[in-house]
Amino acid sequence: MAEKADTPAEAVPDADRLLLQLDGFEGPLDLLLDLARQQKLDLATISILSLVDQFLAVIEGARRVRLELAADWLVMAAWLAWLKSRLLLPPGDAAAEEGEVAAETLAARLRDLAQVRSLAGWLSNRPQLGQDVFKRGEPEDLTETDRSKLALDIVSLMRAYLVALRRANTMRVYRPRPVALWSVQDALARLKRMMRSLPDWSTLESFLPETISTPLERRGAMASALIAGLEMARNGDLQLRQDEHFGPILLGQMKAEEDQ
Amino acid sequence: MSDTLQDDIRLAEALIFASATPVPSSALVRSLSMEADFDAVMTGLTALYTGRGVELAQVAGGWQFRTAPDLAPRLRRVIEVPRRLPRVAMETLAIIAYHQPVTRPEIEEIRGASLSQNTMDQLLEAGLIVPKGRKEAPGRPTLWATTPSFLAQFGLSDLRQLPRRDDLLLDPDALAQPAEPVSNSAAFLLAEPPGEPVPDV
Amino acid sequence: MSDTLQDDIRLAEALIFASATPVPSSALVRSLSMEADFDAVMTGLTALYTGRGVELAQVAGGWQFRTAPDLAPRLRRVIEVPRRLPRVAMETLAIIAYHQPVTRPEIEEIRGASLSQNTMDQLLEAGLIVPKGRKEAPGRPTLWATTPSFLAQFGLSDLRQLPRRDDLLLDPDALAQPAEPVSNSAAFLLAEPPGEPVPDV
Repeated sequence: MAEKADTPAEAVPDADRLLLQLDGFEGPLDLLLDLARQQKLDLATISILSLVDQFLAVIEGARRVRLELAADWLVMAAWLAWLKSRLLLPPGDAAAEEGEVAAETLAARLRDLAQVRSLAGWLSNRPQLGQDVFKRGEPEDLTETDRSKLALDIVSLMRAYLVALRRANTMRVYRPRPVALWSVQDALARLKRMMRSLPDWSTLESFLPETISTPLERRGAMASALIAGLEMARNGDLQLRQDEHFGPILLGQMKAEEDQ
Repeated sequence: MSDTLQDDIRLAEALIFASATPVPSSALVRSLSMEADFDAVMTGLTALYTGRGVELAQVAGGWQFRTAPDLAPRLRRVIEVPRRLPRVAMETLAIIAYHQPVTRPEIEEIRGASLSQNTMDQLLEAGLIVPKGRKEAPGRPTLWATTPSFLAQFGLSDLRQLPRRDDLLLDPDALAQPAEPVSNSAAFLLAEPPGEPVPDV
Repeated sequence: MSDTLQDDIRLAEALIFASATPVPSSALVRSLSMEADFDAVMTGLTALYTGRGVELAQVAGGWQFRTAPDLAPRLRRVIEVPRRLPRVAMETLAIIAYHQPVTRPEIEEIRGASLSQNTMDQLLEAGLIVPKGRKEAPGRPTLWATTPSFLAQFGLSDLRQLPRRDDLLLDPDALAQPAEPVSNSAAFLLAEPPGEPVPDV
């Protein structure tokens, strides 16, 4: 540690140049690194202590020219002054240990920054694409889009179905279902046509059409058939007979002998 | 070949390669060395690329490198971007799937909206539906049914794999909380479309 | 050279030539013939372009043709080039390259100076860096990392091609004689950045 203390600070540049220099640095760490680099010309090794002296000398010189020096420079100067006081203590002291640790931290930070510098330089020296080397200016697009296939999935199909059904439901207006009852006109035509082919005294039911299915239709058809029968009986086209109350109504052909 | 000629060929090669547009002969001449024999340079460069995967071509604007035409089929990358069916077509297809064989008026009745011939044509062209006889009714309308291709496209082995209509037609409120496994219910249909098709059941 | 090899070389040549970005080996393998010996194909292709105005380079995990570096001065007379990145941007890029993913405060800490938004913008615009999530720390600062474009721009095949941090600055003498504790010495700061790019591994 002895050789550190007596390492003389390098000649401090004159104040004006110094200020310009200070503006050229990216903060105190940058200046420290630069000072360390400059030392290489004169010394085989550089100690943190001599680095501190140089930094403080630069800052002191700068302050003589411009009092309102940026805060970060002054903070670094104050910290380095503290570090120097610790490094000058005899080894073994607790405060001296503290100084050693702080010096190590500073050295590590300078090392990191130096690494970054070196890498930036290394990168800058490589041939850069778009600067030194160039890629093909007119690349060819070899891709072709095929839109012939369909994207189909069950979920979309189901959703479409539900949408369709819901739409139909909301649009459907209530309309009473038309009841297709067998009319009296239908019954008249059918009775006239069938009278010839059926045996005498057939029941009214036997004249009803086969297509009738529901009880309502059946009752309606019966009523139509009865009215048609009564109408024809009135015209003398046939005879009606009911042997008992609520018994079957029978239809007979009009016969001459029974006319009396 | 002299070193200078070699050098000028290299420069011409790099210039044409890096240019975003065909390089006019005049621009090349300006860039080459003073004593360069332009024709010799271009002849030399053309020779270097003859029969290769990349060729030097002289087009309207000047000189240009192009991939060899005979390689085109092997270089081409086809990207499939499947189309979606329009909504009307999807609804129609769904109705035919569930009600087949079904006539066009019946489809319109179920959808509660009229159907354009164009929609039917889309489904026919895609091979998803096919006419299947005629209905014995006034006008004898054509009956429509789905095709085997329909099954294949939806990843179904047969029509019974479609979700049952009864499962679909539940009260939507009841669907919100499916008591049944999803595969048997249509609850998932009410959610937003999932990113991926539902796996085959 | 066999016809098949010749044919595969042509195909690889055309594929790489046509592409705007480096072509990964895997993409080439897919396109070559089944029996192709990939290494033989690429060796053959590299040999074809050695010493030419355009060279085959392995960058950013793929293959790309680029103009020969020695032609740079003559090409720059014709081709317009963007301005080089300023020193601050290069240093910031170097920090991100070594420490990625890294936050802006960490970058400032290493440089011992604050970082202007302009510098970050320059790197972002050039596509050299990209945000990569956030650090789980107070304020959740954005983490930054380099991009494949970074590799392509500096002709690196991957990040491992960056010089090892120790190799960059340790003075060989200091390494050989660690007499003094490193903490007290700044000898390691004195090594000049290497002027020559590190040869490809």
